[in-house]
Order: sequence, then structure tokens, then C-alpha cells
Amino acid sequence: MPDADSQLMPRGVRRSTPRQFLLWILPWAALLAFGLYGAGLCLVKGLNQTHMDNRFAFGLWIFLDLTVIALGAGAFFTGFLLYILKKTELKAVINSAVVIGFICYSGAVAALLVDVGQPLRFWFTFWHPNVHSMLTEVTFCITCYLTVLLIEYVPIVLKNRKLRQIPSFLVFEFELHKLMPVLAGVGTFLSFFHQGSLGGLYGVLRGRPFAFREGFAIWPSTFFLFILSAAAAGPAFILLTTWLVSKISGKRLVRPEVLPLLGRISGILLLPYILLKSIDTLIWINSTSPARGFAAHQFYAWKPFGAWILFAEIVGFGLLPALILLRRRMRESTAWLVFAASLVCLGIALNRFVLTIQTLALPTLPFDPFLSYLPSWQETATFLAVVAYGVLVYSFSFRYLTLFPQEKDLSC
Amino acid sequence: MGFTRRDLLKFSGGSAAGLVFTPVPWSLLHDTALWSENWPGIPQPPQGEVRTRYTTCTLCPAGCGVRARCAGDQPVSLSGVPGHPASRGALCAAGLVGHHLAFCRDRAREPLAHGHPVAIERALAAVTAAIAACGPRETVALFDPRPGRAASFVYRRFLSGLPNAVHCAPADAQPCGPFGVDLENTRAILSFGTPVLDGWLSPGRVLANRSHLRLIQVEAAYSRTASLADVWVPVVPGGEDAFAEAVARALQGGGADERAAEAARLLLQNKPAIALGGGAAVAKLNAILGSVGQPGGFLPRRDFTPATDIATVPDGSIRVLLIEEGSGGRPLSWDLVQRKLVPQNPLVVALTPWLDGCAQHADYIIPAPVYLESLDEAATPAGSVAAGFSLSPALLASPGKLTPPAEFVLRLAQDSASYADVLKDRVTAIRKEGRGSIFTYADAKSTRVAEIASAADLWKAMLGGAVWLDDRLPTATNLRPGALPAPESVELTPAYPLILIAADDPPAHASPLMSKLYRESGLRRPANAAIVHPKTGRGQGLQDGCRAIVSSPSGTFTVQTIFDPAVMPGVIEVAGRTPSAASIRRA
Amino acid sequence: MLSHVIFLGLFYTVLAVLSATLALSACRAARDFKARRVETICWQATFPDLPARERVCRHEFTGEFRHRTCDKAFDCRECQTHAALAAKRPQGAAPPAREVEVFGLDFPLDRFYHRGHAWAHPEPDGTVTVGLDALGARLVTEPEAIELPAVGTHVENNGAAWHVRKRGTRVRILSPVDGEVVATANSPNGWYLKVRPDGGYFDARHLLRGAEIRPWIAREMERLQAALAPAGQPPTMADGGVPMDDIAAGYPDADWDAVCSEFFLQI
Amino acid sequence: MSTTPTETTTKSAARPARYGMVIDLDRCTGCGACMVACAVENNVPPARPEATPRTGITWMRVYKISNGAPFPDTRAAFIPMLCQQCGKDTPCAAVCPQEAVQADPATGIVDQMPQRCLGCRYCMTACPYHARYFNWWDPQWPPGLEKTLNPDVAPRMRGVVEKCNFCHGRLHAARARAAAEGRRELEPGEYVPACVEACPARAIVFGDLNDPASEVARLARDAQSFRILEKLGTEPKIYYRTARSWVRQAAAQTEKESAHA
Repeated sequence: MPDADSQLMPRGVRRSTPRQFLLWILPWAALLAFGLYGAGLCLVKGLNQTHMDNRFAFGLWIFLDLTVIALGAGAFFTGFLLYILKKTELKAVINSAVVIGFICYSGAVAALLVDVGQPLRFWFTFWHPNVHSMLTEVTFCITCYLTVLLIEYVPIVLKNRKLRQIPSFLVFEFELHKLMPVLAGVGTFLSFFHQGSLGGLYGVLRGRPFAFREGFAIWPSTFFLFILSAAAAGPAFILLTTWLVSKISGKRLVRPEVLPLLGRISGILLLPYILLKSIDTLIWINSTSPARGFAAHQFYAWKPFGAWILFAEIVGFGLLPALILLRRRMRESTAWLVFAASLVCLGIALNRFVLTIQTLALPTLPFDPFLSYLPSWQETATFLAVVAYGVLVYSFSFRYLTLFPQEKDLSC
Repeated sequence: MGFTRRDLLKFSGGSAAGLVFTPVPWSLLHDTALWSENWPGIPQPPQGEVRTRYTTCTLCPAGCGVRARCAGDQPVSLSGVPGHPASRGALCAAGLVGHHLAFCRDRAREPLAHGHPVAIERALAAVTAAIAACGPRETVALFDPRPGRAASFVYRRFLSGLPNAVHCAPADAQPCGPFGVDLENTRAILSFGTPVLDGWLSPGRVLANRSHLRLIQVEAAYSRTASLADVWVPVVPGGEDAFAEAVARALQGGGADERAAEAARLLLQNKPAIALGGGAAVAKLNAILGSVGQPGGFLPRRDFTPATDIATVPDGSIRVLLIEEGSGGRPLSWDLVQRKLVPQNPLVVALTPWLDGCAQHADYIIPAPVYLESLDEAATPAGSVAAGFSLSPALLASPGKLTPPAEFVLRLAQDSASYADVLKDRVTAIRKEGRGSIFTYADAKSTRVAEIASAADLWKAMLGGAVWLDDRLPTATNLRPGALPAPESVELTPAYPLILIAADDPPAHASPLMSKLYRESGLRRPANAAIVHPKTGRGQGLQDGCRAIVSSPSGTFTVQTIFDPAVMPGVIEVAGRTPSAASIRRA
Repeated sequence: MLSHVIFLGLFYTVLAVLSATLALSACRAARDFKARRVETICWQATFPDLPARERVCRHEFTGEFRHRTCDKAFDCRECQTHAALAAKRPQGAAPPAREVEVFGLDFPLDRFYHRGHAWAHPEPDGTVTVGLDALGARLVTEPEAIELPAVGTHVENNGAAWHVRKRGTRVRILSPVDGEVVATANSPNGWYLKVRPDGGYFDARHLLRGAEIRPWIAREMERLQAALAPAGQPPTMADGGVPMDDIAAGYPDADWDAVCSEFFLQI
Repeated sequence: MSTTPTETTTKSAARPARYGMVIDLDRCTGCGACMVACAVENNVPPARPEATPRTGITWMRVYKISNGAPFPDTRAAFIPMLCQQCGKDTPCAAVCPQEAVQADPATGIVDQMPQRCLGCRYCMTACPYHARYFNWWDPQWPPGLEKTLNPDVAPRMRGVVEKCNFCHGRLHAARARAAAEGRRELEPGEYVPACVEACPARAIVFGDLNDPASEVARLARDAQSFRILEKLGTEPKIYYRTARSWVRQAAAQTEKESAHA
């Protein structure tokens, strides 16, 4: 008598026993519950529950949002390569990419709703939009793109073994799948804009000489740097997750040539990014910042944010992985591949961290001290809740949906 | 063909989709926004016709005129009265939020005997009995924070009826004795620790004359006055006299050290000049500068109420002590009081609006109204060159069960008159004398008292907000200002290697709003902070921000250390402390 | 003002595109239902998700290809490759009533076999009888239930013809023929459906026949062994190769759901 | 601030006003009267006990700065900081996603609309002067104190940003008075923010920078006057002036190492 659980799993793939799965799920569920409690406190009692303040108006959450959205960029970029540029090898990971993208974006939006002081007014931005604000662009694009991801996620769900037995679902999925290129196109368009706008968010802060950048038309240079870096980080993150999942589940999920391909894509995008980033930094040091009365070196005069952070970002987490990923022989070795991919992801996180935290920590008033900030447990809990949420959604999707079509052929 | 579950799902799905196209969800959304605008717990400001009323500030001896903006009967903001002779239209920070004081915590609301409610008659009886039981060498004392008011005369009348009674006051109650300072014509001030720019006399008046004043501040601490003075002369606490002597020598053409010489030069270049501070040396300086009785110097005025500095009352002599505590100002130190009381069952009565300060130790607490809660008075504005008087009509409803200190004393003296009667008498007297003129706040006009028809009219005018100022006295040089006691020099011992001095202290009772702003802007050091030079601090094994214990001959207390290179090495600055030798160690 | 127009314009365009996409796919789905293409589409959607080993081209059996995966969802009627190869093949009419015997399973050669183990047999009266072949029959011997379509229903080639419940698994049998069900018989050993093919003519190009059957079954048996063998052990047949009448009974601890899905081409 | 008829007539030519301040740092005694008056005027609630200097709300905030030298060469000064009412691509107004920050072209006053604010705090990160404050708590007054609120200004709700708006309420009141008297233009000095009115040292001069005759315009042109972070190019309308060179150094320069050695 087959149990309901295995009835839901895709055929031809082995999954852990319900017991093992439960043991895996439980700690994450507990973490999620704890995090939701913390977030609830912030919503009910107000943001005084956090350690943000008038000077550190952004904190852990904004850093989280920026990072996960950058890592989630894999969804749009893989979709772009697969459906628009017809790189069919990427079929192997597209489902996983979509799920990851959905997790990242929904997680970010959830965190944002806790982060704002008046969540009930979220729709004001759509009602009285200030189109000159980067944040408006971000809000619009992210909401739209989240819808896109949802629509892309639906077919994957409908193809679940039980659900597909309902003919109407299967037919709808079939028809929807035909239109995927359209969605991929829209998604790419939106992603380009909001990834960029997220960068613009800081680039336009003329009051923060550390973050302010000159640019083209209405867009500061960070706008373009963010697009490029996100596009580079996305594939790297998919590579990393795929490798991680196959390690944890002990299964071969994709053909051996897929991961190196992802690595190569990431490397190809990372190198120009690092190049442009370096040029941008030089321009900033020599022209932008001095023009506004700030010698760039003084930004790095405050411990712990010394100049090392800049070097780490550009060389350690940029040039190094790019070179690794661009050498075929190194790409062949999973160890190097994973090492480089994790460097890329960490690099993106570091970049977003610097822009969020260091920007706010640096004083602008001449008679003003350098500030430090440490998130409260409620903030951290909310942060962890998003992580736990991601792991849970992914675990369930992996167990009951077909995230890696090649798995069933590789499994025997 | 029945109604299957499928149909139900279809129906609910359809209706959900349809609902989006009805106005319902959108209006709901809109309502949430409205709700978020008047979030529960946001108070509604008082409504009511906006009126302007006038009164006089009694929080300190400055006697500033106050214009109150009221919604209905509720004052919602206070501001100065333009053209007011004493305050020149200014109010200090504390004065601006005087109308918050009534809502401060630890108010005394009913008569208490050792913390238990008691009928005021019982308290009166107890005091009368204690006074009757006074021994030959025991005195009845009344502490009057602000001698010179009509209330002070009530006190004196009552005390004069007793065998041995003493009318006490704080040392600095009348800084210049029977003299005012002719700031308008002064060109230079040599100040020995006087907070000239930080609450001295009437802030408005001082600052209005700042532009033509050269200020030399002789003070150990780098106080706010010191920071704004033209010259800051840091001297070791107790070294003031020596410096004064040096300046005196320099003024007389004698040799002196460079700093004294420069000070002397400044004073000579900017005459008329005055010296502020205590001690014979300062008095001598003023004599040399010829600042007494001359324009731009100390000018005599008519009113002066001699009162005993409580510090000079012999220790262990006071049997019955009545302490009046005003709404503002620095509270009387209980350590001092204890020294003065007789060892066996003394009786202390606190006539105060507050439960803290001396009231904690008092046998009886007679709750007094705070500023603006009852009709009150302001005596001659501090440092005024002419005697003055103004009423402080109440703007707030009195919560009842409150007894103005003077009222209590009147009842002790079995006087049937009320405090209001006393004030009326004062006004009548002013009218009878017919000297001077009143400045009415509402129209900023001065009227000769002589031209006012009757005492009743004067009373009415004063109730509407007005200050009476006496005519100036003909200048007479034979007078000497009552010199303040010299700051006693501190001799250090191995046990007490450091000098403890007073940092500028936050007021004991203030609007929560004001204390919030001071705390958040870091404009005032916290009350329990000990500020020391980093070298001194490390020398004593302290770290910036650590808790520490300060001990001095008069006792020990715990503080939080703050390192500040601006402080004189070897000195500890703590708010509201009297200078003495001290030691500090890590807690 | 202009920026407002541009920005909001873009935003609403995006919204329009998204909703249009959804609406379009919904409409198309509805249209498919009307056009009775549901079964075909279900098969179309299922086929790519089948493991590669189940999607091998029939010409691999006959050795014409070493490795080829079907890309026409087993509908050889639309496959040029098949047409070409079939043309080369000598098209002698299948000799009547001779049987192939593989591992003790009888596969009469007068029938056409569907990859989902249904057979189709054209009757003189122009109808086609449809039944389960020997392997299929033994996989679902003594079923708990048989759900046959009502007479008059239209069955699609590669669409669900009827369902059998065995060991709690609901197995759907793929139809080898398009047509209208004219009669049903609930007889495990004989035929299940009598179908009048569309256009009155039975096109069997997509079905296995003659020489293809032996290699096909041989391969199927290998897979059966693999599927029945408990994980990790070498595949063995309890009865030395010849499957017993009720395979299910012989392997009580086999995951019957998986086994049936494997052989009846289910996801 | 007296004015001759000719000035008023020139003023009444419909030229938009550009209200601004000149703060004399040599007069400021750091008494805090401006902060207090501001808080009273604008119904700023007393802070919760758990509030820190960085979570409290002080539209007007007096900073104490020092030349960093040790005793006895140490020198200190006070700098009242408030919204500097940036006049050119105002950083906060540009970034607000829902137009809750608006710069009034007629007065140059940058105003915050708390009832539209989402509380995203982007404007706070954008402000170089840290003159914007977030309501981390529900506003609460000790019992009785809420009776003393200013009826002309609505208290803000939790979760929104607020800041100095040159006592906008007073401007409206002044205009209403003027309209009642049938005047279209305000007399100089008819409208002053609470801090200006309260300063006992008269250290703050307020007025229309566009009116060349006004004292504020004259002082702003003065050689001793400067603006903080002028190089950011946001055209702040708060000028500071001092004769003490070290104060100008510490306030105007952006090289922080020396100030915080």
C-alpha cells in the first residue's frame, strides 16, 4: 500500500524517508517560528524592537534584501539564457533557479514589510508614486517580478505527480509553458531595472559622499554595476545551491557539464564587472568624492572599515574567482568551481554590506563621530526566519516537485 | 444534477475574482490608511479659543515676564514678554516649559506625616507644640529660598514673635546684597566662578548687554560661561583670592603674573568694570575699580531683606525647621540641614511641591502648589538696580489640598489673613508710596504708579501681568556691598588627593520634555557623572565610562566617570557639589 | 510629468502583458477542452518527463539505431524517420494467429502492440478490440477494480483508455487507437474495449508488430527484473525467468506503484 | 526687523520667498531654549526611558563641538542643527518613494507629510545633516501633559519620519492673519519659527533670503557666514556665522581626522 507521501514525489527519483525528512524539516520550522515571533514583535510593538536608530536608519534587513535579491538574480538570468538565447543545457537547472528566485524575492518583500514603519501603507507607493525615486522603481519592479516568478513557479507545482492527474491543470500548465519566453522576457526587463535601481538607491545619495556616484542620464554608475554583479552572482549561486543540494541529498542532479557551464557564465560576467567596478572606484576617488569636499582616504580612516575592505571586494572576491572560473582546467574540478562560486556570492554580499552599513556608519558632519550598530535579536530572528523560510520552501519543492529533470535518468 | 464540491469551489473562486472589481477591497484598503493616521493612543490636542494670558515666572529670582498662549484655559506654550525691563523678552529653557512642571512625577499632593496622610490641623498643632517645647539654646528656623518677597515679610513677622528664631536663606540668595548691577552701562566683568552667561540674574538682560561686555571668567571648570567668555583664566579652586589680589596689584601698577596683568589691562581699557564673586579680595577689587555706586557698577536699591546664610547657623541648634522649597532652583542639601539640627527629636516641616529632596527626611510635608498653580509673587528681579515687585497669577487649575508656604505660616501665626490678602497689602503699600512705575505686559507700556487711580486698579493691572519697578536711588558711594563668603580654599590630604568641584547641574525638577532634550542632545552631563581629565582618571585607575566611587570628608557617592581633556588635571567635576577635597576609585 | 507618463506607462504595460499571458493560456486551455485534445496534451506533457529509458525509439529494438530517443511521443504516424525506415522494410501482411513466446509469455502476432502494453486487434466488422498484453495482464492480475469507459466515449491514441486498480495503485492503460467505444467487456484474459476507429479505418503505424515484439519484450523483461529487484541486489526472477501468473503476489514488498508506472508509462 | 513701505511694496511684487536662517555661533550659549521651544511648538513627545540619543526626536538639536585641544587650551562652541532646508535637488525630497516630502516652491520650505509617510527611512539615509527623525515608539505623554499640546500641530503616529519644517503651522497662522487684514504678503518678522522667537541670546535671525533688504540676507552675505557641507551642492538655507576661526574650521571643513584625533 503506497503512502500518500511517496504518491506526491516524482517517479523515478529516490527521496529520504518521511522520518528523515521530518528530522530535517523540524529545526528549520522551529527557526522559522522563532523568527516569525521576532518579526511579530516588530510589527506589533514597533521598530523600537530593533537596534536601528535615526542615524542607522537601514540595518541588517536592508542588507539582507539587497543580498538575496542579488543572489536571486539567477532566476531571471538563467531564464534569459534558456528562453531568449536558447541555451538548452540550462533546462537542467531552470526549475531550481525559478524556485530560488521566488524564495529570494518573496523573502525580501516579506522582510521589507516588517522593515517599514507603516506596513499598512505599502500601497501608497503605487497611489502617489514619486517616479524620481529609485525606491519607487524598486518597489514597482519587485512587485511585478515577484508576480512573474509566481507565474513561473505555478507550472512547476502543477507538474507535481498528484496534481498533474487533474487534466485541466496539466493542460493549463502545457499552454502556459508555451508562453514562457514572454515571461522570461518580461522578467529580464524588470530584473534589469530593479537590480539597477537597487544600486541606484545608494548611488543617488548626494548627501552621502561615500555612496554617491556620477552616472549616465538619471542613473548613477552603481545602477549598472549592480545589474552586472547580480547577473554574475545569480548563476554562481545556482551552481552553489545545486552542488549543496546534491551533497545533502546524496544524488546526482545534473549532468557533469552543467555546473562548469554555470561557472563559466558567472566568470564571463564577473570579469567585466570587476573591471568596471575598479574604473568606477578610481573615478570616485579622484573626482566624485573630492568634488564634494571629501578626500576618499578619510572614508577608510575608521576601524574596522579600512581600505582592506575595498581590496578584498575587488581582488579577493572579484578578480580571483573570475580567473578561476575562466580557466577550463580549474572549472573541471568541482572543488575549485564551488570555491570560486562561494567567493562570488560572498563578494556580492560584501559589496551590499559595504554600501548599506559602511555608508551609514561614516559620519558626514565634520563634528560627528563614527557610528556602530549591532542588530537586536528580533532583527536577527527575522533575518533567520527568511533563511529558514527559504530552506523549507526549497526542501518541499525538491521533495515533491521536479527541480532537476535529469535526476531520474542519472539516478539509475 | 446536485450541487457538488466542485461547483462550490468554482463559485467561491468566481466570487473572489468578482470581488476585486467591486469598491469593497479598495475602500477597506483606504480605511486601513485612515486608521494608521490616527493610530490608537495618539492624543488629541486640546481645542478651544486661543487666548493670550500673562504672568510672571517664579522659578528663579530673575522674575521674567511670561506670555502664555492658551487653548481655552490650558496654557500650551510660554514665551517671553517683549520689552520686559528684567527679562528683555527672553525666557530660559526651564521657563519655556514651566507649564509642564505641574505634571511632573513625585509631586506632594496631600499633607503627610512620616509618609502617612495627615490632616493639616494636626501638622499645625505638632509644629506649634514643638515650638512651645523649644529649649533655651534651641532655635526655630525657617528656610526662605527667596527672601525679599511679601511671603518673606510674613515669615519674619511670625519669627519675630518667637524667643529665638532665625530667618535663613541660601548663601547666594541676594548676590549683591542691597545692590543691583547696572549692566546696561558696564563694559567689563571680572567674574570669579559666577555663571554670568548661564543663569546669572535675568538671562535675557545679561545676553542683551553681552555685545558691549568684555568678560573674564576666573574658574577651574571650563563651564559654558567660561567657554563663551572673552578670556578664561583657569585657577585651582580656592586660588581665586590669590588671583584677585594679583589683579588688584596689577591695577595699582604693581607687578603681577602675565594672566593677572592681562586681566587688569582689559578692565582698565573697558571701564566701568566690575568684579563678581565672594571674599574680601573681590570686594577690594571693586573698591579699586570704583564700581560701587557708580553708573555701570553696583547701584544701591531700596529693598533688602537681611537673612541669615543657613551655613552660618551654629551646628546642632535648630529644633524646629520649616523649609520652603520653590518649584525650581537648587534644593537645600540635607547633609547641611542635618548638621544644623539638634541631635534629639528635631522637627522638620517641608513646605514643598515635591516629595524628593529634603521632603524625604522631613517629619511633615505640607504640599505647596507649583508655578502657575496658584497666585504667587516675584520680588525684585535679581540684580535689578531698583526694587521691584510683580504678581504671578495662576494659569492652571489648582488640584486642591495644596497650601502655599506663606499660607501655612500665616495659620501658624494664627493670622486670619490669606496669602492673597498679604499680596494685596503689598500692592496697596506700593500705591500708597506712589513711587516708581509699572510695566504692563499686554501693551508693553509703562505707567507711573502715581497716575494710577486706586490700589484696586493697580491690583487689577498687576493681576493682568505687570511688573512694578521703584525709582532709582541717588547714587551714594559710602555704601559697601555685602561681600559674599569667600570660596574656602581646599587643602589636599593623602586621603583626598583631588579637588571636587561643581559641574553645571541640571535642575532638580524639570519638564520631562526638557530633560529628554538635554539627555538626547548631550548638552548636559548626566547628574551622576564625574568628569575628569584622562590623565587624572588613569592615574586613579579609572577608565572612560566606568562606574566609580567618590569620597570626600562630607561622604561618599557613586558616579559614572567621563574622561574629558578639557577638565583641569587633579579635579573632579560632579554636578551640584560644593568644592572640597576628594578621592575617586573604581567601583 | 513626462517622466510620470513614461514610468507608469511601462509599469502598466508590464501588468497588461502579464495578465494577457495568463488569460491567453487560460483561453487556450479551454479551447483544448472543447477540441477534445485534452488526452493528447496530457500525453504530450507527460512524455518528456518519462525517464529516458522508457522513451527509446522502436527502431532501437530492431537494431536500426544504436541509441535513439523518441521525440514524437510514440506517435510514429507523424515521424518521417519511421516512415522512411518502414518503407525500406518488406511489408508482408502479418501471418495470422501465429504466436511469439517470450519467457513463457504469449504474444499473438495477429495483434498490434502499444508501448503501454495494450494490444489492438482489428475485427472483421471494422471495429478494433483492445486488451492488455500478457506482461501487462500479469502485472495487474486479479485487480481490485476495473474502471471501463462508458460506451460511446471517445478514446484517444496515447490517451487514457481505462483504469485498473491493483495493490492500491490506480493504473491507467493508454489507448492504442483513436475511436469511439462501442462495447466493453470486463474479462481479464480477453479484450476490454471494442472501439470503432475514427474515419472507420484503423491506422496501426504507430503500434509494434511482428519482428519488433521479441526484442521489445526482452528489453521489457530486463527492466522488469531491474524494477522488481530490491534496491542493491542483482535482479533475479523468482521462477528462473518465467514470470508467474501474478507477479504482484510474488513480490509483496516491491513498490507496485513504481513498477506499474514504469510499464504503463505513467508519471 | 523694521521695514519701510518701499520694501513692502517691492516685496509684494509676487516673488517667491526663500525663508532661511543665520545662526550666530558666537552668541549661542548652548542653553537649549531653542530645542525646548521647538519641541513644545511641534508636539514632540517626551522620550521613553529606553530612548537613546540616537532614537529620540529633536528637530532642533544643539551640538557641542570642541577644538580637541587638552586643558587649558581646550575651546568649545555650540552648533544648533536643524533641517537645513536644502534648496537645490533636496536629497530627502528626491528619494521619497511616495512624495511624502515636498519642497514648497513658494517658500522654499521642505515639508514632511507624516500622514503619507511609509516609514521606509530612505530619506534619513539621504540626509547629510541627520536632521530627520523616526518615530520608533507610539507617541506618549505623561498623564496630564497631553493637555498642553499645541492645537495647531497634529502629533505624529508611530513609524513615520518627521523633521523641522520652520514651524509651518506658524506660517499658515501668519498668512491667515494677513489675509484677514487683506494683505497678500507677510511683513518681515510677522512669521518666525519658535526657536528664533525663543533664543534668549537672539542668536538666530530668520527671514526671506530673497528679500535683499532683510537682515537675514544681509548677514548671509557676510564674510563670517558659511554653510555646513556647502560643497555637497544642496544649497542649504541655514547659514552659520562666527568670528572664531577654529569654530569655522571644525564646522565647515570635512577633513574629520583632525576633529577626531
